[in-house]
Amino acid sequence: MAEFIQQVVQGLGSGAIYASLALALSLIYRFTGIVNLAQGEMAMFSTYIAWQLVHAGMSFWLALPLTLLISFAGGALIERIIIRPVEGAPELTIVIVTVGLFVFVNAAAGFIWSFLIKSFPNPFPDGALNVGGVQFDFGTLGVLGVVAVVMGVLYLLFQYTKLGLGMRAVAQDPASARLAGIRVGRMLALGWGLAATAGALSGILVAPLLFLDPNLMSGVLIYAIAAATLGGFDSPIGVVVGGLIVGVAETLAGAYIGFIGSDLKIGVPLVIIIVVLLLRPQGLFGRPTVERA
Amino acid sequence: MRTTTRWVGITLAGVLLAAPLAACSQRGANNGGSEASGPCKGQQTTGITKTSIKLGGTYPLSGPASAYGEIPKGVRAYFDYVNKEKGGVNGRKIQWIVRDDAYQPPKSVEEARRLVEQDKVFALFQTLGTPPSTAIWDYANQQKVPQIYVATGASKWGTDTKHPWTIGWQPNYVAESRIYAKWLKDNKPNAKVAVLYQNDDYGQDYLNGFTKAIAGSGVKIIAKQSYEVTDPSVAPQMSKLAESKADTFFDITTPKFGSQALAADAKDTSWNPLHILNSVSASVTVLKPVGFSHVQNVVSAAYFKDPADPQWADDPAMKLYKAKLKQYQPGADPEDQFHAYGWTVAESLVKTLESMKCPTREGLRDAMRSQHDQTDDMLLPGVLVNTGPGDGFPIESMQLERFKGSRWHLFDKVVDTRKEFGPVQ
Amino acid sequence: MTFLEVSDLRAGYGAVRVLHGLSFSVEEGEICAILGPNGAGKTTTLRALSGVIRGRGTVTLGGTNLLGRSPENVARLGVAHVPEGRGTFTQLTVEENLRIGGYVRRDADGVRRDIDRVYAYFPPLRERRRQVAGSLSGGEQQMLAIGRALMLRPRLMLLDEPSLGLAPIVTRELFGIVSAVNEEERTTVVVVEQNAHLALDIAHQAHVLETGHIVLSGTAADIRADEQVAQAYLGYRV
Amino acid sequence: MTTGRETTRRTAPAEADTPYVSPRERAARLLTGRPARWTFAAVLAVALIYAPFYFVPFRNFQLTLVLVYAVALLGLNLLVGYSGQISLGHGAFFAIGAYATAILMYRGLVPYPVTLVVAAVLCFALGFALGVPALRLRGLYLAVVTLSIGLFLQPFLKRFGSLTGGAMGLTIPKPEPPAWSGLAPDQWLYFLALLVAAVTFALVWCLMRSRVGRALLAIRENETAAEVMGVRLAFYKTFAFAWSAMLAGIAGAVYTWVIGFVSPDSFTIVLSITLLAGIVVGGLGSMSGAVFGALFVEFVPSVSQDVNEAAPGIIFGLLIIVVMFAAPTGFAGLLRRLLAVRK
Repeated sequence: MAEFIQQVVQGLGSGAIYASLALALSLIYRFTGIVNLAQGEMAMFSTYIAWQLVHAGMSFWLALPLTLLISFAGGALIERIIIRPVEGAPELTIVIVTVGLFVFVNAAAGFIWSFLIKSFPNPFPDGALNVGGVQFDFGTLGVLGVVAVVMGVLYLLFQYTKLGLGMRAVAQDPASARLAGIRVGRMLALGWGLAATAGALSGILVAPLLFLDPNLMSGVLIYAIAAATLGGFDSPIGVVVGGLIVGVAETLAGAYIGFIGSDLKIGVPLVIIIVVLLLRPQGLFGRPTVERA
Repeated sequence: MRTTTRWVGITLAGVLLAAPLAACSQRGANNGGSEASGPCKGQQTTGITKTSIKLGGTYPLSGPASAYGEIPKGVRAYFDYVNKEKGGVNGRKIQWIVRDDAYQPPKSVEEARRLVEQDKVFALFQTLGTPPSTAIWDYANQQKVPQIYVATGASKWGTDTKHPWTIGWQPNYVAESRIYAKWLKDNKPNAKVAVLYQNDDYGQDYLNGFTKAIAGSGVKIIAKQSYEVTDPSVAPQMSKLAESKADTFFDITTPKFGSQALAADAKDTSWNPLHILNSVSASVTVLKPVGFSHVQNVVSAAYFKDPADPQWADDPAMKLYKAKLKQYQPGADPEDQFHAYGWTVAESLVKTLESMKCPTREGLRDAMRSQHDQTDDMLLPGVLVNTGPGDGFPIESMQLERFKGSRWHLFDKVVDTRKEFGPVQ
Repeated sequence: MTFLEVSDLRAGYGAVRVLHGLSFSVEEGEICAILGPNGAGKTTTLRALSGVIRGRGTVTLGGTNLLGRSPENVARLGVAHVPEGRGTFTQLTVEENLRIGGYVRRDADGVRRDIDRVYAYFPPLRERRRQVAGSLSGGEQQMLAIGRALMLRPRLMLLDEPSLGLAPIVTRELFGIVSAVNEEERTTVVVVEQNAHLALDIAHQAHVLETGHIVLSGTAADIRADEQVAQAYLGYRV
Repeated sequence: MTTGRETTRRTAPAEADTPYVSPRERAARLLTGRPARWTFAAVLAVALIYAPFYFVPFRNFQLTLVLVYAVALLGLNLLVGYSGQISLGHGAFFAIGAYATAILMYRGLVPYPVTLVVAAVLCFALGFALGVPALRLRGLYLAVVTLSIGLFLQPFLKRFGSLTGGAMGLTIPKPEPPAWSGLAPDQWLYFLALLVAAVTFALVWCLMRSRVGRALLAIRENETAAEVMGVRLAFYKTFAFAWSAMLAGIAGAVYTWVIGFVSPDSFTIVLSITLLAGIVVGGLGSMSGAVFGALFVEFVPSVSQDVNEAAPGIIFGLLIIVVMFAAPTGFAGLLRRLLAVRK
């Protein structure tokens, strides 16, 4: 039985990783209705910035806030320079711009910091908590904790602050928001900045476990998208729950279902998503869009 | 259907018009290669002149596998060194064109065709990856262009007989598995082995080699887990393997996943198997991020000197490599095993070029297939390059090494797997 | 100095020119109605005023120029534009819609007071304050749109066809409230309407628009009396 | 009370200016007039037929790949451009077509032209089967499902090694030119690809002018409106899905003839994303979009490599962004705007 729980814990660990990036993805989706395929690479780039600061001798606890600030500015800048010019264009055009950004950032990181694997300081203590034969690795617990905190902060920000209300309004109807005097451009830049910050945090959380290299996040991105789709893109809680479900389901299927094994386990999130989307197109926690003709 | 008839009309008109124009075409003008005269009569000399040799290679400079795009820097450093300080090979300066195939076989074929037909290279040197090289070898052999020292350890480069123009270089994965199998049979006759392998040609070649080599012995594989290159982490597989409580762990991973596996093994205090790490991930640059204290007593095998390993710090060949790399490729990090790999394979090529009887493609093909105890400064002492009529594997000997403190310690002696186990089937 | 001065206003969509030089003015505290058939350029006029589309010519509000500003900046000058289709935030609750109306204001308690004031004007909104705005009826959404505009404490309110899709009694009630707001808070209102009859009831002066030109201007009474307007828009023979 | 202003009446001034035609417009009218279009088509046909005799085999190989990608993008365009359904798994059908042909040719079961038909039928069936659940999904969700199918295919191919050759892949003999043609192998492959491309483009060209095409366009513009007017959404959307899968399968089959080697690593997610980027860059919703997209997919990566050998990815990424800035609706859209003739 302990082994089963160990696998579930392992699944939660993977799920937390997917959820951390999915939070950043859901942030941008809420504003612009598009999935930023370059979110993972932006997170990876921020992680390299943090690594560079720590490598230059700065303490981790100083480098962390500084990196988050830089990532925020970088995210806002990307929105202003790369996304704004195609703002009115069809949705797919913007998605392809993010594909271009993906390729660019990945290659740039490889060019600047090379492809050698880099270790990343782990803010959480090594070792694990051993409860009844089941090992709860501190790193994983740390990731789960931070993801829960970020989820809570985002939920509070969106539901209970004026800024959050403004963001939600811009997300739904930018034209009408403008007529109420909301500076939509600034809000979008703010949204991208926040998403970049959440992405940076995800990268910094994940790097100690996956080791830092330019392809740190490319594997995580696909699972994060699956998690957000499952949980419902427009709900921070849904996204995290979606991530955990994908992680646990995938790990258990890989471990226990013989036919699937560890190579076909990518099929598990796929099946879950198809089933959920056929039953609830807006995802588990997403709100159905109310359309009154 | 009125519209289709109109289209047919147009294409017919086109064909009639096109036929007479076929005569004057760029095509006929320049596809004739040049031939040699004298003793090497009739052999191809495209891409080679008295003073120059033009070579071409394909690497994944972009895309998910772009980590391997570092290798050309090591190769170029050696060629620049030979061209500038040794006057080239027998007086011929080496020009080496690198094309990016992003590890996509269709792109590899396209770039290989560009190198052969447009750039008119003398030979293809280093096409990286088994799928890309497999996509190219039919074309290379049909065009009778040497595809020398492909950058993959798949065993098929040596076992295949239908592609005389293509040859591998580094020890093949089956040979390396055999060394580990032999060592286990000798030292841990009833070892229970757990295997983590990458689910592609590279991983399966290792696994098949190891499975064949331990057949009929006390050593048994009791757990196997594969991972995909697109997986974010191998931690789930490692925790599954830990359940098997195997006393030996055979780790067939590429660098990033190697570090993850080493870290997962160290973190799981309840499972401390003998960790055998395949040579692809055996560079100190893979172990250092995990922390030296966590990787004590890991066993691997090597055939060339690891630049990140302090034991070779004052080795003359290593000093030369590090100096020349800094001089000709300033940005390149000398500790990166890919740079050292590139430098070493370039050295082997130059030695093979020097040993050519005829300065022709056929000459190179014959030279690469008949090498006797050719040494190479960056190879481990005792590792020699040998090929012959029945032996398509240039390097087949490696030496085991154990990681202690902050470096690898070679132990036992260099094992020539051909002598030890006979040819690879 | 007139409150809102519009002279030679030209506007259009890309190559299509809609407004061919409008000129009219509105005094402070006045309700001005702009009438005209479909496609006359009524909505375009409001959009040009609020900066949603680029207008040429000159438009001044209390002396400051409006043209060339982005909608956000025009709104921050105290111009509340209730757009065609009402611009309701369907996924936000009624109260959240109102809070968005007062988004730019700094005085939090003032905003709270104004919300109660809007509920006073539009009682149905108070009952449905927690409800998602998308589920409101057409009339309620129109009330919400006007309420949201009021939250800005606007100096000028631009209403785009409030009667669209509403039953006549609901529109009449709505116009009554607009007139009451105008009197109590001296808010200048420019209302664009096809339902000329109701609009003229509350308007002080009116202009009749036809294919991008003002063809008739005057006080509401004069316009109502003018037989050509009566025939064309009010639907009965004088 | 209002001031006693006089009711004034003004009549609309008559538009006096005679229609002035700018030189650019005159040139545009000339270029898109009916006679011009035929001469352009004829010249294009001549060029396409003459090309393999003119170019070095290497260039022919590139042009052949452009034709293969054009057919694949034609299929994707049918799905994304015409019926507005986003697919990130188009590479999967391309792979299925390629593998079907490779397996049949590897075992020498049927002459190679037949393998094209088998690939087409197989992909049509799979596309239709996938089209049914896809009905319930729209936009992002459909993209995610198709993305995962693409991801799932790779390990699936490796798993059934006995059939698919597993991770090592399959090498097959390329179709040889018949003796009577006197063509070189690369020319023969080029003409095979050209024939397939011509037939598929003609088919889709007719399709788009038929009732089906109009229904698809209606769906793209406004699904609810189309449905209200009696367009059977379910049928047409699955139809578009099946056709796009079939075209991808056909392209995959020709790919196998041209390359002669298939392996699971040849058909990664990168292929699906590149195809989608290609059709968006080329121009959604237009036949020429597929051709421009194919040219982009084939030539831009090698161009970006010439510009910066160390990190071609940097240039390729920038190029995608710049092209999207310059032509948000793709090259075809840009061309149409440049040649726009104001009626």
